[in-house]
Amino acid sequence: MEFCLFLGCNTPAVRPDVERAIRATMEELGVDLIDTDNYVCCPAFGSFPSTDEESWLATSGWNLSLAEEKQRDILVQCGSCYSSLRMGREHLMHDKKMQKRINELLEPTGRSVQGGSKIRHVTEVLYREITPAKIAEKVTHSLEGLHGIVQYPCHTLFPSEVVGFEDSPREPKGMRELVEALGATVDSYSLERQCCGGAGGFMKSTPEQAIQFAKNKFDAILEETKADFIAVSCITCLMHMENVQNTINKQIGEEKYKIPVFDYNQLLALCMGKDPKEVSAITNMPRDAIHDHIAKVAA
Amino acid sequence: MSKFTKIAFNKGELNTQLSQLFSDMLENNAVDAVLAPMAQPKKGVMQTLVTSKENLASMDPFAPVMPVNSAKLVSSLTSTPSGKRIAMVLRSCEVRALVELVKLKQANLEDTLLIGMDCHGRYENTDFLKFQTKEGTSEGFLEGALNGKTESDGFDVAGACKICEYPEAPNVDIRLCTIGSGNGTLYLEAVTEKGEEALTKAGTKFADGPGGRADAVKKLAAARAEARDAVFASYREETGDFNALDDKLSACINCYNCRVACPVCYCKECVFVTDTFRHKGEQFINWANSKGTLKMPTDTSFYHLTRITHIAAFCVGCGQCTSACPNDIDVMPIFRTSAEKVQARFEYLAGRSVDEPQPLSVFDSDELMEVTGQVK
Amino acid sequence: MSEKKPTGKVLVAGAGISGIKAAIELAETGYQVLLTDASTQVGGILAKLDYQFPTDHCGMCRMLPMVGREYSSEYCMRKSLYHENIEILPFTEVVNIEGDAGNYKVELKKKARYVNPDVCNELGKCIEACPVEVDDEFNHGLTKRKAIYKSVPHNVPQLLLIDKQSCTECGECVNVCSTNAIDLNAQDEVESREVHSIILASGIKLYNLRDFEDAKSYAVSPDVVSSLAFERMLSGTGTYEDGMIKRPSDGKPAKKIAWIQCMGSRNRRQNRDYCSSVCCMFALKEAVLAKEKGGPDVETTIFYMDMRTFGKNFQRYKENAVEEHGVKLIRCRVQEVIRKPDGTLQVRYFDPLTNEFFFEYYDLVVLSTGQAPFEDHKKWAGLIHTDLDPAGLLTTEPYSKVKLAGKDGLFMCGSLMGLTDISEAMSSGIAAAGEATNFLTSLDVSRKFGDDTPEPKTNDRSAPKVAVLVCQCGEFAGAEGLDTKLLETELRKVKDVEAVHIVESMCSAEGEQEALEALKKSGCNRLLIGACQPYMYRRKLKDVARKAGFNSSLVQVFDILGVSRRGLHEDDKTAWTRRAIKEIKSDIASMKEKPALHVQSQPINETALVIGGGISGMQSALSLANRGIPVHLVEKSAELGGFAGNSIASTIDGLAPMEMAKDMKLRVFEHKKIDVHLNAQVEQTEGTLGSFESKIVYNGNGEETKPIYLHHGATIMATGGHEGKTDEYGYGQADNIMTQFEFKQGLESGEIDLSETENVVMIQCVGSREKGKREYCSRICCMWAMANALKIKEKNPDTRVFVLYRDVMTYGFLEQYYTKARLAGVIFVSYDLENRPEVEIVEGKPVVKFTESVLDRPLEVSPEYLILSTGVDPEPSNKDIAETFKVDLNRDGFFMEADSKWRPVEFQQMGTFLSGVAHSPMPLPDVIMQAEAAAQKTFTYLSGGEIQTARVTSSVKDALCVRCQRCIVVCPFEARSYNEMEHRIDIDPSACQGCGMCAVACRNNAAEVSGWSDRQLMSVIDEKLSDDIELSTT
Amino acid sequence: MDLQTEAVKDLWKDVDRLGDLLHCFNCSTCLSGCPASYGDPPLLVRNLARKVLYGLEEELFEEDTPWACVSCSKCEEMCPMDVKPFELILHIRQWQSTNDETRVPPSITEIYRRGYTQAVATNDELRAELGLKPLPTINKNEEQLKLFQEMLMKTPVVAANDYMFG
Amino acid sequence: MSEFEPKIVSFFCNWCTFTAADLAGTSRLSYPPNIKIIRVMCSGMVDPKYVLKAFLNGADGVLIGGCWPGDCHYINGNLKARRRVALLTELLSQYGIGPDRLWLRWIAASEGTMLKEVADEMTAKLKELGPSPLNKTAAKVA
Repeated sequence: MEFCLFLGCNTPAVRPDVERAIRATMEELGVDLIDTDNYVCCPAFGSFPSTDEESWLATSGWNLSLAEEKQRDILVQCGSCYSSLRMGREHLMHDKKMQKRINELLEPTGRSVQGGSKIRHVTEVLYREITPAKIAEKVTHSLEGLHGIVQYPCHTLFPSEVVGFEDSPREPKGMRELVEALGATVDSYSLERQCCGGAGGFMKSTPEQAIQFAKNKFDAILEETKADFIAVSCITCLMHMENVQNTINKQIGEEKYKIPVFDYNQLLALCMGKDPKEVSAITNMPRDAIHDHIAKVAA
Repeated sequence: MSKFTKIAFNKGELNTQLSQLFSDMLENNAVDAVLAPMAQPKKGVMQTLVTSKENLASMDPFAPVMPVNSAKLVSSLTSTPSGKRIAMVLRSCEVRALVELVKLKQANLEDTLLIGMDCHGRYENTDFLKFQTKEGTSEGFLEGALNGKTESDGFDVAGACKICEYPEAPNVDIRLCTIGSGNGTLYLEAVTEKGEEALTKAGTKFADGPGGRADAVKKLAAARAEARDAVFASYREETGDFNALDDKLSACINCYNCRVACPVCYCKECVFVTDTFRHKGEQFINWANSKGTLKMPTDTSFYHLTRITHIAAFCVGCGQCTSACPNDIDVMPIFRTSAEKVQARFEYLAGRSVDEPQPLSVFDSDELMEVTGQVK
Repeated sequence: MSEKKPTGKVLVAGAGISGIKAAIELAETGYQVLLTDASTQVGGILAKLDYQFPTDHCGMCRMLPMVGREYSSEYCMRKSLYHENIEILPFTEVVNIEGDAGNYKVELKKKARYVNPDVCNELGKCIEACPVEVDDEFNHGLTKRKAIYKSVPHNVPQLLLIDKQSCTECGECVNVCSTNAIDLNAQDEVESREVHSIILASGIKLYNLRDFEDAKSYAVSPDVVSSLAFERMLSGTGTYEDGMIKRPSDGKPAKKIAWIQCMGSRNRRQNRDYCSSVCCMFALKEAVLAKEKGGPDVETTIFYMDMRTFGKNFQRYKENAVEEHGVKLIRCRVQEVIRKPDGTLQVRYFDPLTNEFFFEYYDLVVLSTGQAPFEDHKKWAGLIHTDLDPAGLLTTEPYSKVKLAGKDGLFMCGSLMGLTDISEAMSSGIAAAGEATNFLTSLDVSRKFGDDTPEPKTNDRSAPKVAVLVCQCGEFAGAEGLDTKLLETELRKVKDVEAVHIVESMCSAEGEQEALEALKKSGCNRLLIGACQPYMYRRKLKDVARKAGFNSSLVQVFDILGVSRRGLHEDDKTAWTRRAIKEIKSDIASMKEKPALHVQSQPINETALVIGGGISGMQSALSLANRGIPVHLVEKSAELGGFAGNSIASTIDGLAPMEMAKDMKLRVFEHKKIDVHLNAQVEQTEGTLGSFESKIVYNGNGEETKPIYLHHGATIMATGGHEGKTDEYGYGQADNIMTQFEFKQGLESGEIDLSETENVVMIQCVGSREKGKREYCSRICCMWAMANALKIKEKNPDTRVFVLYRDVMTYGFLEQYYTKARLAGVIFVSYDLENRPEVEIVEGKPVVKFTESVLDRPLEVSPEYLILSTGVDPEPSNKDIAETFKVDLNRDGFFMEADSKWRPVEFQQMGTFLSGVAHSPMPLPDVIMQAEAAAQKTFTYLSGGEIQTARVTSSVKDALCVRCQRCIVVCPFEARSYNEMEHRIDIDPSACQGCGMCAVACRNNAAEVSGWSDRQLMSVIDEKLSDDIELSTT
Repeated sequence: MDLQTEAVKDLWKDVDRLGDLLHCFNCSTCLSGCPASYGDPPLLVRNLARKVLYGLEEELFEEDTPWACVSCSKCEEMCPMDVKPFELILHIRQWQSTNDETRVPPSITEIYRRGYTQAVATNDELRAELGLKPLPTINKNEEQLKLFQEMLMKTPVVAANDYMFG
Repeated sequence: MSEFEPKIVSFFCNWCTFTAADLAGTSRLSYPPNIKIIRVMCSGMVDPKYVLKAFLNGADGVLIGGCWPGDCHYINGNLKARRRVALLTELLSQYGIGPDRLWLRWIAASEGTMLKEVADEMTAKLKELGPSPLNKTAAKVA
């Protein structure tokens, strides 16, 4: 299995430890990752997709053409990148006129978009291609004894007939099974499938409500689960769910919300015995308890 | 509307005055015939149908006797209409029974002029003959009754009359009012337009009614109701158990006289005398077998209980059933007590109104929920 | 003559209520029916519904025949069905159809049950023994069942089966079965049959909530249930025996319940751009029942989009639900149902009244699931070798809902046409039977009436001599059987019992012969036969008895298994035998008192009278006349066609009523069997089914013609209706304010030119669905609005069209036109009665002010045309006709059918029928369907030349009767009347259903129901009580 | 308000090029699961669709709520009429950006300049610490970046606001 | 003497309650043998005579089973039955045969369970009440 790795911007710029984790785990799982040289912004929905169709699709097309050149599907971790690239590709595939126009624009690069490369989310590859069973075999450092909850990336659920690799978007199971494969107990709670609220302009336009929105979710987690950690699979979820806990704590003046948040690949890497200093180094929410637990269980 | 006219009469002239009135009605074509209690040539007073004014002389409506509840007679006269208008002098229980018969399509009020007389009760038929023998007169009886005394030596009005809470007849066109009229006076009350028209035709001038009549009627009714309640209470006390009923009916010989006398038992032939109850010998033996003994004639309680289910809603309490019993079983309270309960349950009152549907011919899906106690 | 012709035979595929109805109608008409169902039982979805809309009651049995009812089952329909002319094959699928019109060869696959019903004694020991427990699909998983089970709890016979999917083949059931009824290796069997015609009545599947992604929290909370599952919660045989509605998750009472509408319907995303028609009323009914069952503190809320109360009396039902029962309606389609930790279900919705978000918490959420028709249509299309229409549905002939296009002899009915309510299912079943009858009439086939074998002469005055015949087929042999020796000895002791005979097996030819011999020898005149499953074999047993010389009415067949075991808890041979003896003895007691009853045949005048010459009337007339029934068609105006036939050139679904009517008129006038009476009215009528006399008066153009008297056997009221009038919204004050119809006319004639038109406003429900006005939905106005709006957009796409509506009533597949209209840019704005549009006339032109419901702000439009949907009014002449025929009108002035669900095209008064808009406003295809149905009912009664009454009917003993007429008042079937001339009570034996109300009302048995006399009943009471002594001593 | 004077009749044609929004029957499904609908003012996609349909150009021009969308696509998942509400939001944003330069998101200038909105590949030291090689990003490849910029310059909004990209 | 076993004459409507009794039977729901079932076409067909007859001939209780209001095959026979039972109750109560001994119950065809419950309940109630006053007499005589 070989993919063009599309890292987007936040991962390499802010959380390269996640990138490190992905590279480490994929290697272990026998997935080869090729760097997508000269890739650009996916583009984020707040950018070209909000100005005009042509610049959006030109940018998408740019990225797609790079992968097509290498005849590989694109592997993404960031939910927004996944969604934007996917939609861009679909628009191009459905709108032949637009595809023609974008290929005109791409002409100077010598590349083009024909639809040869598909957009794959890392969760999908882990769940559908690798499978939780295979992952469980690779675990050397189990999460046994820990309770976790999962945050599904909205972009991998909706619209289900386009993206859906889950049997039912009402009852997604992928993330849950993947985390369970690591030995942890996954708790359910009522707002499990609610968006983290971190993407787009919600936080920017009405921060107060956006924080309250997130707070409801965390309150439900605290009340309804014994979560020691949160597993996500989208860089926005990761950053937002960490940040917003600190923001709320600041607002209420106590350290009430402090559940560490991990990208799934980080957890997986830890369970494969990778060094936390490499794959789980950057955070503003202490993760020591989890790191220690893993070390203890392994010992 | 109620209009009154007064008839003052000298002693012995009440019946003459009344004969005159009806004679005027006939003469002026207010009616074509008169049905009224009339003295019979030798003895007794019976309802008599008269079509010519000459034959009205023996009229005696206030005679304290009711050989038969006239509702049945009216039924015969009107169920297939004669086309003639008939004035009918009736007691309250007769009118009320008649109302039920109308609803049962056994009588027709279209051509009738109903004249209800204030009722002070009636003697049993045999007592009345004694009363007549002793030269008792209607006027004399009336006078006594108005003073609260109805008994003659050794006998009084029938038990049913003592507890009859309807001294005044409802649903009539004209009333012959004695209660609250004072001695020697009789008021005629035109209750309906039909009544007023008839009286007018007969040349009557209307004037003030008797003052205090309403109160007097009320008082009398209340007193009788009180008596009724006492009778009911003691009857219920006596018969809380089935054995008591059995005992009461022990002398019943299945003569069915009670039902023949009953004005609202309107069947041509009682079901108990039809094939339905013609049992085979084998059956009697079986019953005797299973019960140990079998009192015969059989089906006596069955008959009376069935009769209650048939007439409880219509019973007007005239007491003819008791009067008719050859074995002196006082059956009236059996029927009246049940009738009271049944009629109360269905918010129905026998004889109250021609327009009120009888309890077992209407029904509603949202009623009597307590019977099953079930909600969907 | 006709004996040599084969009897017409029809396959009805699907034994839901429409299939059953079609089957019964055909059977009553004299055709043989093969009734199959893929499921294990008959009754379809109705088997699950204890409470049926709109009366919230069950009344399924009211669809059984009224006349000749003895040829059919006379017991609860949920038990099962029996009819002499119907062969029922449950658990059978149609797998192949070959051949052509009138000559079809079908292959039927009888699915293996693994339990042989002929041998099974239904004791259910196998069920107890079975270790496998799985969700019971009958109760939607709310209860459990075993791998060997009874698929429907109340079916009789029970017909056990094994669900091979969950069966572990452990063999426990085989071990405990004493009759060797179980064969785990049983195979499906395919059998081939030949039929003349086929009616598809398979219904359709319902949307499976698990299959689709917008299924709310169905997948995650057991307290989110489908509407059918909720129905099982309400049921007496359902999940909660105490009748309380509980949360499946924890069994706590459900005090707050929400319904979410349109699950799986009105969903373009899932390729379901249709409405499922029945869910709105279904939800209302469920909400009302929840209130009634759970008490006033139960809160019920329905989240809906349009409350589609389009059927007869639906609107009133809705108002009652809201006003009397406090059912809350919120116009909002909610998305999220979130299960909170305590189990409550959180619903967030946007309240359209306040324009605010709310959270509400419910104990139970019911998802109103709609239809999923495509798979079924595809399957049938494959089998009958036809193409589906672009929408994926079977195509029907123009104007017909039941005739499959281009396929002679193939029809459909019921929910295969799109989900139908009970009334429509009935109409369609009858209509399909009617079309099939039409078709069969054109073939060289015959019909079979009642019994061919003559009744043996019986002298029922001779002393009763009773024979008892008991079949002890296989199942009695085992330890569970009866002690036949004891039975025989005890019965021989009973007086008048002259013969007791135990037969090895009545089912076998030898057994039959043995029984015949024994009976012939017995010299008895009354007979009791005990056998298993008498529901299935009664006919055969009675035939044997008749051959042996017994009068049918003096033969009684009883369920020996049932009577011996009914309610007994011990598995004790002696107890069973004693119970059987006791029951048989009381039957003997009744039998001894029973007179021989005879079927009377009443001659029938086979002429039909049809009142109303609109499309409905003409359709009924033609349909009857084509089958040889002479028809008088009476029309009060000077021409045929009615409102639709004379005024409506086209409809939205591409029909052309005027053109069709033109053709129909021609055919009517030319038909030898039809007498048309124009300018004519029925002034007076008298008689009963089979012999009416009606006085017809003419009032044409001042020329008074002499009245004539017509003799006819039945009457169809097809009086139709017309567009309603209004003085609201400035109608009459400006030229450009007009009704939908007027606008349509204007468009069609070209008088209206839209090229310069900027704005058009339509107001729906003018004077409709409103107290004190038209208190009903007229059903067609929304379609007219769609049609006109689309026309406007077609002629001038720049014209802005606003449709102000209360609820868009594009039910069923009509929804596509609503979608089309929106797609064309028509703007739909909802309003409610508290906030209705206002129209001001400014300089002779209307200005419409209304509230934009979504944005919640006032808007103003000055349209070039203001179009009002004024609904449909009933014909005013209905009132006189109702009086003349002594039938009832409902509060709205439409005729009142005998039963709003089960007898939609008949009146209570036998021999009178109704169809079309006389019933209620409805679209043309429905009118035609009803007209066909009414014709079929009429045909069934009239075409036999005579009517055979039931044996059990009431009578009057004239000599005892006092004519109090109480029996007339209490008769629910208007079978009794007072004959003024003869001064007696008359009975219409065809109308009499033998219920015995008259007999009870009559004090002295002047009225009596033969076969149910007091003597019989009282003997039985005696018998039931006397036997006890014996029982208590043991 | 008076529609005849205040509304642009065919605004929807400008805004929603797919025409899907015409399918909307105002059922509100799009609202109840939307994160941004919790905002103040809430993002009400249904109402936006209505404004587009009525042609309330001025109001729509002033609408900020489309920019609060979190792009989770749940509305799209739920809409029974396949109106594609998320696409509608993007279309409204595009329409606003096209017709009002102040709406143009500044992030696009960053993408134009360096390919990303974030400073990708400026943290080689940190990466090395984690055992990661430098990333071959476009900002390190002038030739490709130029081609990218030239391409963007041919697209309408960038071209119309070329001063921003100088 | 063995425990008193009340005799309950039960008139069950053919369409609903009789079917329910059948269902109870086939569902293996046993109910007391004290219930002596007499099938009638409709609860509205039960003449008051039958009830009286039953009591007079030794029944300790009478149970009439009909369709729920609205479900009656004959439209409203059950409503008529209800009025008659009300009447009979008024009459019989006077003689010691109270409403506990004459029951009318709506039991739909599918309500086999309810049939069993009613039968159990009535049997238990009558055991508690003891023999009908009419049977006491009979016992005395015998």
